[in-house]
Amino acid sequence: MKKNIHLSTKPLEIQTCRDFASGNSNGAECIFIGTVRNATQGNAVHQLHFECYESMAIKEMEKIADQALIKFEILTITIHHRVGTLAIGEIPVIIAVGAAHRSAAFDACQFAIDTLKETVPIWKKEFFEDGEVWVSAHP
Amino acid sequence: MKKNIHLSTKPLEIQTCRDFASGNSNGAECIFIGTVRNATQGNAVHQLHFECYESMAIKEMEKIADQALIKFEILTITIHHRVGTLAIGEIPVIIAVGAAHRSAAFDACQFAIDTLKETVPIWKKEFFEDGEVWVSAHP
Amino acid sequence: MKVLIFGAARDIVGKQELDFPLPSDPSVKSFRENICSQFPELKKLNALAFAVNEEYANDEDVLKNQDVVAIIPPVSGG
Amino acid sequence: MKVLIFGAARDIVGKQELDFPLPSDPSVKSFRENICSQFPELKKLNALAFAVNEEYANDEDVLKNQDVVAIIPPVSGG
Repeated sequence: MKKNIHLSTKPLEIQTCRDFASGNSNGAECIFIGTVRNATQGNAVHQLHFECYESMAIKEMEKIADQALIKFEILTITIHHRVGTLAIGEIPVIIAVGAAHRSAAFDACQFAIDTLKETVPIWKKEFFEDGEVWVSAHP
Repeated sequence: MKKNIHLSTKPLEIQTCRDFASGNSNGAECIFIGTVRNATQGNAVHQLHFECYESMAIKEMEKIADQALIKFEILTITIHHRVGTLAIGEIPVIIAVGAAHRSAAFDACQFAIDTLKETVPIWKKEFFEDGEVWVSAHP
Repeated sequence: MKVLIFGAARDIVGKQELDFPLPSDPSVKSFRENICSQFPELKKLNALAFAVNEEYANDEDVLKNQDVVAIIPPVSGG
Repeated sequence: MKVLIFGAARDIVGKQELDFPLPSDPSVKSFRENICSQFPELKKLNALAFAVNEEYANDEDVLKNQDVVAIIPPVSGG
Protein backbone atom coordinates (compact mmCIF):
# COMPACT_ATOMS: atom_id res chain seq x y z
CA MET A 1 0.00 0.00 0.00
CA LYS A 2 1.49 3.30 -1.11
CA LYS A 3 -0.70 5.71 0.81
CA ASN A 4 -2.83 5.48 3.90
CA ILE A 5 -5.16 8.25 5.01
CA HIS A 6 -7.12 8.23 8.23
CA LEU A 7 -9.26 10.64 10.23
CA SER A 8 -9.91 9.30 13.69
CA THR A 9 -11.62 10.20 16.93
CA LYS A 10 -9.36 7.70 18.72
CA PRO A 11 -5.71 8.23 19.77
CA LEU A 12 -3.28 7.96 16.87
CA GLU A 13 -0.60 5.27 16.98
CA ILE A 14 2.90 5.71 15.65
CA GLN A 15 3.44 2.00 15.15
CA THR A 16 0.32 1.76 12.98
CA CYS A 17 1.66 4.57 10.80
CA ARG A 18 5.08 2.91 10.61
CA ASP A 19 3.50 -0.39 9.63
CA PHE A 20 2.08 1.30 6.55
CA ALA A 21 5.22 3.32 5.85
CA SER A 22 7.76 0.56 6.19
CA GLY A 23 8.84 -1.93 3.62
CA ASN A 24 11.96 -3.84 2.73
CA SER A 25 12.90 -1.40 -0.02
CA ASN A 26 12.89 1.53 2.39
CA GLY A 27 16.18 2.69 3.75
CA ALA A 28 14.73 5.76 5.42
CA GLU A 29 11.57 6.73 7.22
CA CYS A 30 10.74 10.24 8.32
CA ILE A 31 7.92 10.62 10.81
CA PHE A 32 6.38 13.92 11.84
CA ILE A 33 4.33 13.95 15.02
CA GLY A 34 2.33 16.97 16.03
CA THR A 35 1.59 17.23 19.73
CA VAL A 36 -0.63 19.53 21.77
CA ARG A 37 1.59 22.14 23.41
CA ASN A 38 0.88 23.40 26.89
CA ALA A 39 1.04 27.05 25.82
CA THR A 40 0.42 29.39 22.87
CA GLN A 41 2.14 32.76 22.90
CA GLY A 42 2.58 32.48 26.65
CA ASN A 43 -1.01 31.53 27.47
CA ALA A 44 -1.56 28.18 29.18
CA VAL A 45 -3.60 25.85 26.97
CA HIS A 46 -5.81 23.35 28.80
CA GLN A 47 -7.10 21.35 25.86
CA LEU A 48 -7.79 21.50 22.17
CA HIS A 49 -10.79 20.64 20.09
CA PHE A 50 -10.49 19.70 16.43
CA GLU A 51 -13.44 19.69 14.10
CA CYS A 52 -13.37 18.83 10.42
CA TYR A 53 -15.34 18.73 7.20
CA GLU A 54 -14.79 15.01 7.12
CA SER A 55 -15.44 14.02 3.52
CA MET A 56 -13.52 16.97 2.11
CA ALA A 57 -10.68 16.64 4.65
CA ILE A 58 -10.10 13.07 3.53
CA LYS A 59 -10.11 14.15 -0.13
CA GLU A 60 -7.56 16.88 0.59
CA MET A 61 -5.35 14.51 2.58
CA GLU A 62 -5.50 12.05 -0.33
CA LYS A 63 -4.43 14.83 -2.68
CA ILE A 64 -1.44 15.65 -0.49
CA ALA A 65 -0.37 12.01 -0.46
CA ASP A 66 -0.78 11.72 -4.24
CA GLN A 67 1.20 14.91 -4.83
CA ALA A 68 3.96 13.77 -2.47
CA LEU A 69 4.23 10.44 -4.29
CA ILE A 70 4.63 12.33 -7.60
CA LYS A 71 6.89 15.15 -6.43
CA PHE A 72 9.36 13.12 -4.34
CA GLU A 73 11.10 9.78 -4.75
CA ILE A 74 9.23 8.12 -1.92
CA LEU A 75 7.65 4.70 -1.61
CA THR A 76 4.92 5.20 0.97
CA ILE A 77 3.13 7.97 2.83
CA THR A 78 0.75 7.75 5.76
CA ILE A 79 -1.27 10.71 7.03
CA HIS A 80 -3.37 10.21 10.15
CA HIS A 81 -5.25 13.11 11.77
CA ARG A 82 -7.19 13.08 14.99
CA VAL A 83 -10.44 14.97 15.61
CA GLY A 84 -12.39 15.70 18.78
CA THR A 85 -11.03 16.86 22.12
CA LEU A 86 -7.34 16.41 22.93
CA ALA A 87 -5.39 16.97 26.13
CA ILE A 88 -1.87 18.39 26.44
CA GLY A 89 0.69 15.96 24.99
CA GLU A 90 -1.82 14.12 22.82
CA ILE A 91 -1.18 13.73 19.10
CA PRO A 92 -3.31 15.55 16.51
CA VAL A 93 -1.33 14.41 13.49
CA ILE A 94 1.21 11.81 12.37
CA ILE A 95 2.80 11.78 8.93
CA ALA A 96 5.12 8.88 8.09
CA VAL A 97 7.06 8.67 4.84
CA GLY A 98 9.13 5.74 3.61
CA ALA A 99 11.78 6.14 0.92
CA ALA A 100 14.94 4.52 -0.36
CA HIS A 101 16.94 7.63 0.54
CA ARG A 102 16.59 10.04 3.40
CA SER A 103 16.42 13.44 1.73
CA ALA A 104 13.28 12.51 -0.22
CA ALA A 105 11.71 11.22 3.00
CA PHE A 106 12.42 14.48 4.84
CA ASP A 107 11.28 16.68 1.94
CA ALA A 108 8.04 14.77 1.40
CA CYS A 109 7.20 14.70 5.10
CA GLN A 110 7.74 18.45 5.44
CA PHE A 111 5.77 19.12 2.25
CA ALA A 112 2.89 17.03 3.57
CA ILE A 113 2.58 18.74 6.96
CA ASP A 114 3.06 22.22 5.44
CA THR A 115 0.35 21.57 2.85
CA LEU A 116 -1.98 19.92 5.36
CA LYS A 117 -1.88 23.06 7.47
CA GLU A 118 -2.81 25.17 4.44
CA THR A 119 -5.47 23.13 2.70
CA VAL A 120 -7.14 20.44 4.82
CA PRO A 121 -10.47 21.63 6.26
CA ILE A 122 -9.77 20.96 9.92
CA TRP A 123 -10.20 23.60 12.60
CA LYS A 124 -8.59 23.81 15.99
CA LYS A 125 -10.08 25.56 18.99
CA GLU A 126 -7.78 26.27 21.93
CA PHE A 127 -9.22 26.33 25.44
CA PHE A 128 -7.54 28.62 27.95
CA GLU A 129 -8.43 29.19 31.58
CA ASP A 130 -10.39 32.32 30.68
CA GLY A 131 -11.81 31.48 27.28
CA GLU A 132 -11.50 29.73 23.97
CA VAL A 133 -10.42 30.73 20.50
CA TRP A 134 -10.49 29.29 16.99
CA VAL A 135 -6.83 29.28 15.97
CA SER A 136 -5.92 31.65 13.11
CA ALA A 137 -9.53 32.66 12.54
CA HIS A 138 -9.18 36.32 13.45
CA PRO A 139 -6.42 38.87 12.79
CA MET B 1 16.79 15.67 29.70
CA LYS B 2 17.83 17.56 26.59
CA LYS B 3 19.90 14.94 24.82
CA ASN B 4 20.08 11.20 24.94
CA ILE B 5 22.79 9.21 23.19
CA HIS B 6 22.91 5.46 23.00
CA LEU B 7 24.92 2.79 21.19
CA SER B 8 23.28 -0.59 21.53
CA THR B 9 23.66 -4.18 20.43
CA LYS B 10 19.94 -4.69 21.08
CA PRO B 11 17.07 -3.66 18.77
CA LEU B 12 16.30 0.06 18.91
CA GLU B 13 12.88 1.18 20.05
CA ILE B 14 11.02 4.16 18.65
CA GLN B 15 8.90 4.61 21.74
CA THR B 16 12.01 4.85 23.94
CA CYS B 17 13.37 7.58 21.67
CA ARG B 18 10.04 9.40 21.73
CA ASP B 19 9.90 9.20 25.52
CA PHE B 20 13.13 11.20 25.63
CA ALA B 21 12.12 13.56 22.82
CA SER B 22 8.65 14.42 24.01
CA GLY B 23 7.62 17.02 26.51
CA ASN B 24 4.66 19.27 27.12
CA SER B 25 6.38 22.26 25.51
CA ASN B 26 6.90 20.38 22.27
CA GLY B 27 4.48 21.01 19.46
CA ALA B 28 6.46 19.01 16.94
CA GLU B 29 8.57 15.91 16.84
CA CYS B 30 10.57 14.77 13.86
CA ILE B 31 11.83 11.21 13.91
CA PHE B 32 14.26 9.74 11.41
CA ILE B 33 14.48 5.98 11.23
CA GLY B 34 17.13 4.26 9.15
CA THR B 35 16.27 0.74 8.08
CA VAL B 36 18.26 -2.01 6.39
CA ARG B 37 17.29 -2.07 2.73
CA ASN B 38 17.01 -5.33 0.85
CA ALA B 39 19.22 -4.10 -2.00
CA THR B 40 22.11 -1.74 -2.80
CA GLN B 41 22.55 -0.67 -6.40
CA GLY B 42 20.51 -3.64 -7.53
CA ASN B 43 22.37 -6.28 -5.48
CA ALA B 44 20.34 -8.24 -2.94
CA VAL B 45 21.57 -7.56 0.59
CA HIS B 46 21.17 -10.43 3.06
CA GLN B 47 22.33 -8.73 6.23
CA LEU B 48 24.48 -5.93 7.56
CA HIS B 49 27.12 -5.76 10.18
CA PHE B 50 27.94 -2.55 12.02
CA GLU B 51 31.11 -2.10 13.98
CA CYS B 52 32.14 1.02 15.85
CA TYR B 53 34.89 2.73 17.77
CA GLU B 54 32.60 2.86 20.74
CA SER B 55 34.08 5.52 23.00
CA MET B 56 34.76 7.91 20.13
CA ALA B 57 31.42 7.19 18.43
CA ILE B 58 29.59 8.21 21.58
CA LYS B 59 31.68 11.40 21.82
CA GLU B 60 30.90 12.28 18.21
CA MET B 61 27.18 11.58 18.71
CA GLU B 62 27.23 13.84 21.78
CA LYS B 63 28.87 16.58 19.71
CA ILE B 64 26.14 16.31 17.07
CA ALA B 65 23.43 16.59 19.74
CA ASP B 66 25.17 19.59 21.34
CA GLN B 67 25.58 21.32 17.97
CA ALA B 68 21.95 20.68 17.06
CA LEU B 69 20.78 22.15 20.38
CA ILE B 70 22.84 25.29 19.65
CA LYS B 71 22.11 25.66 15.92
CA PHE B 72 18.35 25.03 15.98
CA GLU B 73 15.48 26.06 18.24
CA ILE B 74 14.84 22.57 19.53
CA LEU B 75 14.12 21.28 23.00
CA THR B 76 15.37 17.68 22.89
CA ILE B 77 17.35 15.36 20.69
CA THR B 78 17.81 11.61 20.93
CA ILE B 79 20.33 9.67 18.85
CA HIS B 80 20.34 5.89 19.15
CA HIS B 81 22.56 3.72 16.95
CA ARG B 82 22.67 -0.05 16.75
CA VAL B 83 25.81 -2.12 16.29
CA GLY B 84 26.30 -5.79 15.48
CA THR B 85 24.52 -7.87 12.86
CA LEU B 86 21.18 -6.68 11.47
CA ALA B 87 18.69 -8.35 9.17
CA ILE B 88 16.64 -6.69 6.42
CA GLY B 89 14.08 -4.28 7.88
CA GLU B 90 15.92 -3.86 11.17
CA ILE B 91 16.80 -0.39 12.41
CA PRO B 92 20.42 0.82 12.56
CA VAL B 93 19.60 4.36 13.67
CA ILE B 94 16.83 6.48 15.18
CA ILE B 95 17.04 10.22 15.64
CA ALA B 96 14.16 11.95 17.42
CA VAL B 97 13.94 15.73 17.82
CA GLY B 98 11.39 17.66 19.86
CA ALA B 99 10.72 21.35 19.26
CA ALA B 100 8.07 23.97 19.74
CA HIS B 101 7.80 24.45 15.97
CA ARG B 102 8.14 21.99 13.16
CA SER B 103 10.71 23.54 10.86
CA ALA B 104 13.39 23.51 13.57
CA ALA B 105 12.55 19.87 14.31
CA PHE B 106 12.95 18.88 10.63
CA ASP B 107 16.14 20.91 10.16
CA ALA B 108 17.82 19.57 13.30
CA CYS B 109 16.86 15.97 12.55
CA GLN B 110 18.24 16.21 9.01
CA PHE B 111 21.41 17.95 10.26
CA ALA B 112 21.93 15.19 12.82
CA ILE B 113 21.62 12.26 10.41
CA ASP B 114 23.70 14.03 7.72
CA THR B 115 26.46 14.78 10.22
CA LEU B 116 26.31 11.32 11.80
CA LYS B 117 26.97 9.77 8.41
CA GLU B 118 30.02 12.01 7.96
CA THR B 119 31.68 11.98 11.35
CA VAL B 120 30.66 9.14 13.67
CA PRO B 121 33.16 6.25 13.56
CA ILE B 122 30.77 3.45 12.71
CA TRP B 123 31.34 1.12 9.77
CA LYS B 124 28.82 -0.92 7.86
CA LYS B 125 29.59 -4.15 6.02
CA GLU B 126 27.02 -5.42 3.55
CA PHE B 127 26.66 -9.16 2.99
CA PHE B 128 25.55 -10.27 -0.46
CA GLU B 129 24.99 -13.79 -1.71
CA ASP B 130 28.44 -13.84 -3.29
CA GLY B 131 30.50 -11.74 -0.90
CA GLU B 132 30.73 -8.87 1.48
CA VAL B 133 31.89 -5.28 1.30
CA TRP B 134 32.66 -2.41 3.65
CA VAL B 135 30.34 0.35 2.48
CA SER B 136 32.07 3.42 0.96
CA ALA B 137 35.53 2.08 1.78
CA HIS B 138 36.79 1.72 -1.78
CA PRO B 139 36.31 3.88 -4.89
CA MET C 1 -28.50 25.31 -1.90
CA LYS C 2 -27.30 23.41 1.10
CA VAL C 3 -24.63 25.39 2.95
CA LEU C 4 -22.29 23.78 5.50
CA ILE C 5 -20.58 26.06 8.02
CA PHE C 6 -17.50 25.23 10.09
CA GLY C 7 -15.33 26.51 12.90
CA ALA C 8 -15.35 30.23 13.63
CA ALA C 9 -17.88 30.80 10.83
CA ARG C 10 -20.29 28.35 12.43
CA ASP C 11 -20.04 30.22 15.73
CA ILE C 12 -20.94 33.46 13.87
CA VAL C 13 -23.86 32.01 11.90
CA GLY C 14 -25.03 29.98 14.88
CA LYS C 15 -25.81 26.94 12.76
CA GLN C 16 -23.87 24.09 11.17
CA GLU C 17 -26.11 24.02 8.12
CA LEU C 18 -28.29 26.47 6.20
CA ASP C 19 -30.62 26.37 3.24
CA PHE C 20 -29.64 29.36 1.18
CA PRO C 21 -31.34 30.64 -2.01
CA LEU C 22 -29.28 30.49 -5.20
CA PRO C 23 -28.19 34.10 -5.85
CA SER C 24 -29.62 35.75 -9.01
CA ASP C 25 -26.00 36.01 -10.15
CA PRO C 26 -25.08 32.41 -9.26
CA SER C 27 -21.33 32.96 -8.82
CA VAL C 28 -19.36 32.07 -5.70
CA LYS C 29 -18.44 35.76 -5.46
CA SER C 30 -22.09 36.75 -5.35
CA PHE C 31 -22.82 34.06 -2.75
CA ARG C 32 -19.92 35.36 -0.67
CA GLU C 33 -21.34 38.90 -0.79
CA ASN C 34 -24.84 37.72 0.12
CA ILE C 35 -23.77 35.57 3.06
CA CYS C 36 -21.40 38.27 4.34
CA SER C 37 -24.12 40.92 4.20
CA GLN C 38 -26.45 38.61 6.13
CA PHE C 39 -23.72 37.79 8.70
CA PRO C 40 -21.39 40.81 8.73
CA GLU C 41 -19.14 39.26 11.40
CA LEU C 42 -17.89 36.86 8.71
CA LYS C 43 -15.98 39.80 7.18
CA LYS C 44 -13.89 40.05 10.34
CA LEU C 45 -12.37 36.60 9.80
CA ASN C 46 -8.78 36.42 8.56
CA ALA C 47 -9.92 34.80 5.35
CA LEU C 48 -12.96 32.98 4.05
CA ALA C 49 -12.78 30.23 1.47
CA PHE C 50 -15.61 28.31 -0.14
CA ALA C 51 -15.89 24.74 -1.29
CA VAL C 52 -18.46 23.45 -3.75
CA ASN C 53 -19.15 19.73 -3.57
CA GLU C 54 -16.02 19.17 -1.45
CA GLU C 55 -13.62 21.04 -3.75
CA TYR C 56 -12.22 24.52 -3.17
CA ALA C 57 -14.01 27.02 -5.39
CA ASN C 58 -12.96 30.27 -7.08
CA ASP C 59 -15.00 33.48 -7.01
CA GLU C 60 -16.02 33.04 -10.64
CA ASP C 61 -17.27 29.45 -10.27
CA VAL C 62 -20.99 29.07 -10.97
CA LEU C 63 -23.33 27.55 -8.40
CA LYS C 64 -26.30 25.30 -9.03
CA ASN C 65 -29.27 24.66 -6.80
CA GLN C 66 -28.23 21.11 -5.94
CA ASP C 67 -24.66 22.07 -4.97
CA VAL C 68 -23.37 21.65 -1.45
CA VAL C 69 -21.46 24.78 -0.55
CA ALA C 70 -19.14 24.92 2.45
CA ILE C 71 -18.00 28.06 4.25
CA ILE C 72 -14.37 27.51 5.21
CA PRO C 73 -12.73 29.87 7.70
CA PRO C 74 -8.92 29.72 8.02
CA VAL C 75 -7.97 26.09 8.52
CA SER C 76 -5.78 25.14 11.49
CA GLY C 77 -5.24 21.40 11.41
CA GLY C 78 -2.02 19.62 12.26
CA MET D 1 51.92 4.05 20.50
CA LYS D 2 48.79 2.01 20.66
CA VAL D 3 47.04 1.95 17.28
CA LEU D 4 43.40 0.88 16.87
CA ILE D 5 42.26 -0.22 13.43
CA PHE D 6 38.67 -0.44 12.20
CA GLY D 7 36.53 -1.62 9.31
CA ALA D 8 38.16 -2.02 5.91
CA ALA D 9 41.51 -0.91 7.37
CA ARG D 10 41.39 -3.69 9.93
CA ASP D 11 40.78 -6.25 7.19
CA ILE D 12 43.90 -4.93 5.41
CA VAL D 13 46.14 -4.85 8.46
CA GLY D 14 44.73 -8.13 9.74
CA LYS D 15 44.64 -6.92 13.33
CA GLN D 16 42.39 -4.74 15.47
CA GLU D 17 45.27 -3.31 17.44
CA LEU D 18 48.99 -2.66 16.85
CA ASP D 19 51.90 -1.35 18.83
CA PHE D 20 53.57 1.11 16.53
CA PRO D 21 56.83 3.00 17.15
CA LEU D 22 56.55 6.79 17.43
CA PRO D 23 57.86 8.15 14.09
CA SER D 24 61.10 10.19 14.26
CA ASP D 25 59.01 13.07 12.91
CA PRO D 26 56.10 12.55 15.33
CA SER D 27 53.39 14.17 13.16
CA VAL D 28 50.16 12.48 12.12
CA LYS D 29 51.28 12.99 8.51
CA SER D 30 54.46 11.06 9.15
CA PHE D 31 52.53 8.28 10.92
CA ARG D 32 50.18 8.10 7.95
CA GLU D 33 53.11 7.69 5.58
CA ASN D 34 54.74 5.02 7.74
CA ILE D 35 51.62 2.95 8.22
CA CYS D 36 50.71 3.25 4.53
CA SER D 37 54.15 2.11 3.43
CA GLN D 38 53.92 -0.89 5.74
CA PHE D 39 50.38 -1.70 4.51
CA PRO D 40 50.18 -0.32 0.95
CA GLU D 41 46.59 -1.54 0.49
CA LEU D 42 45.53 1.26 2.86
CA LYS D 43 46.27 3.74 0.06
CA LYS D 44 43.52 2.16 -2.02
CA LEU D 45 40.83 3.19 0.45
CA ASN D 46 38.57 6.10 -0.48
CA ALA D 47 39.93 8.15 2.39
CA LEU D 48 41.79 7.55 5.61
CA ALA D 49 41.32 9.67 8.70
CA PHE D 50 43.10 9.44 12.01
CA ALA D 51 41.95 10.06 15.54
CA VAL D 52 44.23 10.74 18.47
CA ASN D 53 42.75 9.99 21.87
CA GLU D 54 39.23 9.78 20.40
CA GLU D 55 39.38 13.10 18.53
CA TYR D 56 39.87 13.55 14.80
CA ALA D 57 43.44 14.68 14.12
CA ASN D 58 45.03 16.85 11.43
CA ASP D 59 48.17 15.94 9.51
CA GLU D 60 50.23 18.50 11.45
CA ASP D 61 49.15 17.29 14.92
CA VAL D 62 52.03 15.93 17.00
CA LEU D 63 51.91 12.43 18.48
CA LYS D 64 53.24 11.29 21.83
CA ASN D 65 54.19 7.79 22.89
CA GLN D 66 51.23 7.38 25.22
CA ASP D 67 48.66 8.48 22.62
CA VAL D 68 46.00 6.11 21.34
CA VAL D 69 45.83 6.53 17.58
CA ALA D 70 42.91 5.19 15.56
CA ILE D 71 42.93 4.46 11.84
CA ILE D 72 39.54 5.49 10.50
CA PRO D 73 38.50 4.37 7.02
CA PRO D 74 35.44 6.08 5.46
CA VAL D 75 32.64 5.91 8.03
CA SER D 76 29.29 4.45 6.99
CA GLY D 77 27.00 4.56 9.97
CA GLY D 78 23.32 5.40 9.89
